Amino acid sequence: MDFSDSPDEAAYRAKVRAFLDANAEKRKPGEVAGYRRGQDAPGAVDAAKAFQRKKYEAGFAGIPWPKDWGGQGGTPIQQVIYNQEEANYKTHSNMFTIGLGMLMPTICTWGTQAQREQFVPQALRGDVIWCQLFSEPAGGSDLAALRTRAERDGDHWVINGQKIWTSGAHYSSYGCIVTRTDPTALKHAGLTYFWLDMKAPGVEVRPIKQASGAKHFNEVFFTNVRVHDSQRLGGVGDGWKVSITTLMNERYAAGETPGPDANELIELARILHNENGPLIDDTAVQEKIAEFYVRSQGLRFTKFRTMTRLSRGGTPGPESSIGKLVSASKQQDVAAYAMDLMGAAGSLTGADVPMAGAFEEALMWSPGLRIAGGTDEVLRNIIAERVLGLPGDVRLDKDVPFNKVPTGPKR
Amino acid sequence: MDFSDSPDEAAYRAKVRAFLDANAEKRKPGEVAGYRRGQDAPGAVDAAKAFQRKKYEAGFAGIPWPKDWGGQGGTPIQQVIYNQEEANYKTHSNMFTIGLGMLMPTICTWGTQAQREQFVPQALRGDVIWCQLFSEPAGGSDLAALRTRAERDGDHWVINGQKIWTSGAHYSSYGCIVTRTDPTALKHAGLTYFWLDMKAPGVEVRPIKQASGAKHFNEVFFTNVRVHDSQRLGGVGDGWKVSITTLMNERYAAGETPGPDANELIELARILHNENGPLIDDTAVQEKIAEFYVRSQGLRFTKFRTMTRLSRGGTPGPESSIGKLVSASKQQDVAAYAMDLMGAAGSLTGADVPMAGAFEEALMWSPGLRIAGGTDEVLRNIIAERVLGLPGDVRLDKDVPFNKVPTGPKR
Amino acid sequence: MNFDFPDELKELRAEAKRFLTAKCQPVVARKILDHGGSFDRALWKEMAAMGWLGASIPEAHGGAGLGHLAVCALAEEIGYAIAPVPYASTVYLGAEALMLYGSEAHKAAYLPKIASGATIATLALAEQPGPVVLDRLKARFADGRLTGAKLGVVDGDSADIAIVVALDARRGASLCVVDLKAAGVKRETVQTVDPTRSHANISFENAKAELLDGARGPADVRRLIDRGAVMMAFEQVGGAQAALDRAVAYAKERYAFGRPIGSFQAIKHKLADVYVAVELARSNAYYGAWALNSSAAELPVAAACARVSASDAGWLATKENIQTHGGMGFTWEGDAHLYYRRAKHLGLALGGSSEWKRRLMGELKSRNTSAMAD
Amino acid sequence: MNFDFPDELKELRAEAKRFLTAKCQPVVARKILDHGGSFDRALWKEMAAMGWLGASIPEAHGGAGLGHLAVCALAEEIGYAIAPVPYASTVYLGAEALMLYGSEAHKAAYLPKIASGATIATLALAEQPGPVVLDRLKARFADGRLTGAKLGVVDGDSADIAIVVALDARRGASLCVVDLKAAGVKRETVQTVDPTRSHANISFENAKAELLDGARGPADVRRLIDRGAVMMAFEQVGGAQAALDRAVAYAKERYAFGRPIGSFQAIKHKLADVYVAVELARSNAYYGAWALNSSAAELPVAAACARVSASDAGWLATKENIQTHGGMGFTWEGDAHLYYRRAKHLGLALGGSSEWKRRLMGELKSRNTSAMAD
Repeated sequence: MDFSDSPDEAAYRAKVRAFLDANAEKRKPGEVAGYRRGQDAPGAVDAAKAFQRKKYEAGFAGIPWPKDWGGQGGTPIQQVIYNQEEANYKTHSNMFTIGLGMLMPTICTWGTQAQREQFVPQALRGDVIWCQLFSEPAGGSDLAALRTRAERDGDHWVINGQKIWTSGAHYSSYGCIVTRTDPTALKHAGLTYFWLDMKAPGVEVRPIKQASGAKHFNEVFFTNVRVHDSQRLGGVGDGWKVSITTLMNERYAAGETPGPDANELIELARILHNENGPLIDDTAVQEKIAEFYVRSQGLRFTKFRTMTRLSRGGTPGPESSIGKLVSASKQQDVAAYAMDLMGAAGSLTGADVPMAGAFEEALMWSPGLRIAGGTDEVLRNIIAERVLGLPGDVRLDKDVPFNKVPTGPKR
Repeated sequence: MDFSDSPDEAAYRAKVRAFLDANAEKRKPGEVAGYRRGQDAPGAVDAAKAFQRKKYEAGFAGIPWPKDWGGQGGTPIQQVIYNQEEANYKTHSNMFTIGLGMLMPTICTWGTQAQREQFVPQALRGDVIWCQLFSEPAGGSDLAALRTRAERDGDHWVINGQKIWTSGAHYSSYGCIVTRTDPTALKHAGLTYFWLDMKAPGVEVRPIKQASGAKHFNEVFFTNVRVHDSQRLGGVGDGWKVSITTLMNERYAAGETPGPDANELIELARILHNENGPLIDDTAVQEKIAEFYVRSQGLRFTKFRTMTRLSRGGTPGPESSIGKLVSASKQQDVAAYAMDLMGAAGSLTGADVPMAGAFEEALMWSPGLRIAGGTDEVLRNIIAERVLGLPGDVRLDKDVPFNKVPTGPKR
Repeated sequence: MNFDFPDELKELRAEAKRFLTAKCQPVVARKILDHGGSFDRALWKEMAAMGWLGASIPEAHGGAGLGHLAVCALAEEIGYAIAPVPYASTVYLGAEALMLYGSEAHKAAYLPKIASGATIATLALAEQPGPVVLDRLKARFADGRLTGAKLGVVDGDSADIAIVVALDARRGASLCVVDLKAAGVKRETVQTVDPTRSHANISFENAKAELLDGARGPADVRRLIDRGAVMMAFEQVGGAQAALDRAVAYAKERYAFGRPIGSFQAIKHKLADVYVAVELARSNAYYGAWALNSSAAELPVAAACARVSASDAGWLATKENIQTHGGMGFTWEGDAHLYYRRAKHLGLALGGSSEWKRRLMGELKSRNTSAMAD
Repeated sequence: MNFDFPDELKELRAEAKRFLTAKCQPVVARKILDHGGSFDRALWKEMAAMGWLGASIPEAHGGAGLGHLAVCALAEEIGYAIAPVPYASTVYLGAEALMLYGSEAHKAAYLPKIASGATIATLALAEQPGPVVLDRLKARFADGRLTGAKLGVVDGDSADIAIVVALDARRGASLCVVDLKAAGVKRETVQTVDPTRSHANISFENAKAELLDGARGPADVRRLIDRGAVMMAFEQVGGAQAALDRAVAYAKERYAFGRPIGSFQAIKHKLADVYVAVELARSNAYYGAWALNSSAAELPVAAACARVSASDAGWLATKENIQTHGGMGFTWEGDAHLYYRRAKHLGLALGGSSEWKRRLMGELKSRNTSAMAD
């Protein structure tokens, strides 16, 4: 039992570090990584694309993919090592997470050889960014409740409807969309999956301003958008199956969101004072920070256990839901507690406040972490059903045609 | 807004105190009241009966009941005042809670004039104790899933089956029982309610040893127990409706279970020391106790608000579930925390350990508090549905005959 | 036992709810969020006209003379409406300080103007992040002059006067009233997590100030804060109730998997827990109101319980309201974040929960055993 | 990255599970509960025969020489089986103390007998309720004699020898080994919340004792406790896992309202939370095992994280196992309370969570910033 890299892993890590040192800016000690911090800055997309090209050229794009997908034929653990190292640098590779992590594997699995050759290399090179058009206003946690229609018209399909929470739609060239092609079929049976050009006529992208004020997501409206039948991935009515391929790969793609944690609380508690001295010497503060620290360490070593499984050729299972479930609430609680310690002046925001305002920022982004990519409630269901094997809930939406499923007063 | 009694209430309280001082032993300062502490001691039942007789003679039995039920025609607030005061004395009036609090109101509501005259006065006088035969092994939170059969035989009914969690069955003279008279009817429709003599042939009472080691509850087995049709309360098939009368009155009857709380933690923290002095000066301990204290105060004043409503002629609603829901877990958490502070020696039990072992006792009884009389989960359902008006869960057991409701491998 | 508001104050609260339902939907707070402007002046004027600003001020000083319980009743509704007005600063703290400790001249000078809405007041306390330690404040009052700097003063940019906590050589922590338009006062608007309530950093350089002579040291300053905390607890409880009500309403009408999401125990039990927290907080606030109104010796304990309970309930209710709304809860357009921001602001404005828990235990541990066995 | 047990230890663990599933169902612990008898002697003998008692003891001293990771692997299964045997006292603490700090003579005298099951050892530490403050212990060692009294010593009634923590004039807190059958030793069996593990109060009146010379003060005593805590954390995790497995199994087969109770989110989300706690605890225990096995400088931090995490998981899993079982969970005949009792016992045996959290922060706050940014 040890933490150290095997000699091969160590050599790979050294190669990665050399590449990153040469091509990216390292985060300063004590500088807190934040949720998509800086991603909205002007030029960020171009810089991200340029950096992805360098990764591609240096052999760090598609690390564990088979060579005939255009990948490096490496191991999952190499990908993990790369990700660990890149996390110490200021990059915006998350713009490529959906395309490379989720959609290209789907295209490689369900698409034609021609599609694979058309899309995968340019995605790996960073020439284009992809987005995933799944969620809808009426959907939410109930992803399959989507209503965006695709109706056949000769060799084409005509898409009408609305998607929401589309990450990066505003800088994406292409997208993958699940549509309802038969509303009279059962909910999961009437769906069909396509790729499409985000610049096609009738596609309108509107940014969503989040509660934190940032705009990382979009609504995307479809008005008579025509896609050719050759853009279909999988059979008509197979959309749910194809979507599952995309979503299964989400587990590989999803990382923990960086943000302030127990170590930052310790730093904060060194700065703040009560009448007896620095708060770090106050046992009440110590006990609370210790609780966060223990939880963070538990997550860290749980990840090490998963990596070990990967490194032996295993795959991450639904138990990886632990990371997101625990860390999202932890970030919210850490942020709230830090502000509580700062007291009456704790609501101030901006670069002048302790830890450059990282806690206040986290207060506003963390509620989103508990929702995006599977709510706390959905993750607990996944753990209960897929890990513990507990029975599913009673379903009212399984055995009736989709257009007969109750939807309530609000659609 | 004030806490003080009105002049009438104050006069009543004075009368109550005078009665109690003359007839019961007051708890010493610092002595922690425990869950049914001392109820199992030899002679406790006789003493409880004798004390109930004194209450009756002094006019403190059935305080808010109408005079034609044999009550005092008093007010609910008088009953609350009486209960508050009696809580400071070592009595075992809880042996009468079910009979007087729940079953006599049911008999008065659904029984004949003759039954009322037969049973109510002797119950008020403390001559007899009643028990409630509702829960069954296959029932639990799903009370109406009971299977104990009553089959008609001329003017009689023949009862076969098993009840469980029957409080005080071993010292009760009579009981009220809900039985299934038609298993082919819907779950809630096939039930019928009777009173019966606990000494009747075929009734066998076996004590249940609880996890804490105490024996307050029983299993009761029925083998061809014959009850006359005149012992029926309500119509054949009305058993659920009659049970509701009993259960509605549980809200009046249910008090908070006494046990160690924040004040006892403060006392404990004065005794225990770390290297810096008494734990009461340790801010980590302070913060934790403060949290318990705030919760306890919240409960206390919530009860005052309910009392105010009572005192104005209102009735306690489902929101009184708050008290049991919060206090049961709080007792468990207080006990666990106290033992944590005592550290390596914290698992010792008995009269020699701090606070005479009250915390360790509470550790073992508190899990039962979270279950008996409505689990935490049932109480949250009640609050969500009856107070907040949220929709009920999907029901698979409502529209099918009882004998077709799925029961799984374990019955 | 009469642990409730008297009927006339229930009527006042019902009136306030009617008024605010009509005039102060969340869109009013959103206007400040999106367009700035410190506070909603129209609403403030109407509140003045209805006598809300002078609710606790005696009629002799231009107020409505309704007493502190009336302020509590109004505060709950103002909290429910997340009204973007300097009510807490002006009424719970500013007017309160003047009434408690001001000279007759101060009262005559300021209270009528506060009641009429002409003067906005606030309390300037914190100087740096962390718990406020009264006897280590750096602001100094001497010879009618104040020097120092205060951080994140609520309504500091719109207030006309501030009650400033500063050290006086003889008394220690004291209160003085300062005209914020006077020479030597500089203010800078600053951003906080709740942009619907404006804040400023204020510095005082030998600024003209008058001592509130009735406050004779830190205990009296604490008393002001305790009293303010009780009134603010009602505002917090109101906000928590609003967040709960919105979550419940959404859970009833939003469907997933063919059923209202409120039929799933994950949602209904969460909201039951929020309900419990709000009710416990309300009960503790009632106790605080009793102590405030009767000037009981229990005030420090009652205020701490009320504040801790209300801050916790506000946090729980508003964050779980976002969660219940799912993605929509996390949009700028949705109102859920307005409640969340406000709850956090109020939960910090008079100090965080950890400070108040310590203070509570400081009180409790000095009590003797027998007094506690109630 | 190889953050897992080596294959041969996984095999050992699987064997242990097979053995304990066959030989140590909860009825074995229940026998002690209902009939007393300190521990299950038959089981203990078999464990000795399989080499479990000497797993960490070198072959030169009669052990199996499997190392500490093997003890961790076995501990998890022993915890899962709530085995009523003095394994923790003898192996994690007794043998460990002798191996760490005993002279060659001590090792030769005691370790072979421990490995063979002939000698049961334990650690005697606490003297009164509350956190243990090493340099304020009252037990005194001088001139080969020990005087003092220890409270609630685990397995104190069945142990043959005790490692006693006592103050030595020169070294401060030290460790000495005492034959519990020697003159001047009195023991009294005492009751605890876990009657399936026996305890005794032990007093020493000028009893013969030998110093474990390798332990040169409180830091070395702490090191012993830290190492013991890591091994015990595995036992705690095993118990938590068992409680979770039992709750899950029951939730699948018990029906209410026409459905398995495990299909209700109130139950399934509760159990998901338990699963998460158990996994985090297991991961922290692994880190502890790494630090234990590699004698890393991180041991104090790793041990504290492992212990706090395991104690919390044990408490949560066992109390919610009772809750999931409903009424049946609260009967004497049901086994749920056995897990609850054991979890609480283990969570206290080496000090409560609050003590360990403080110790953790004591370590962390002395680190410098850069070292923490990993």
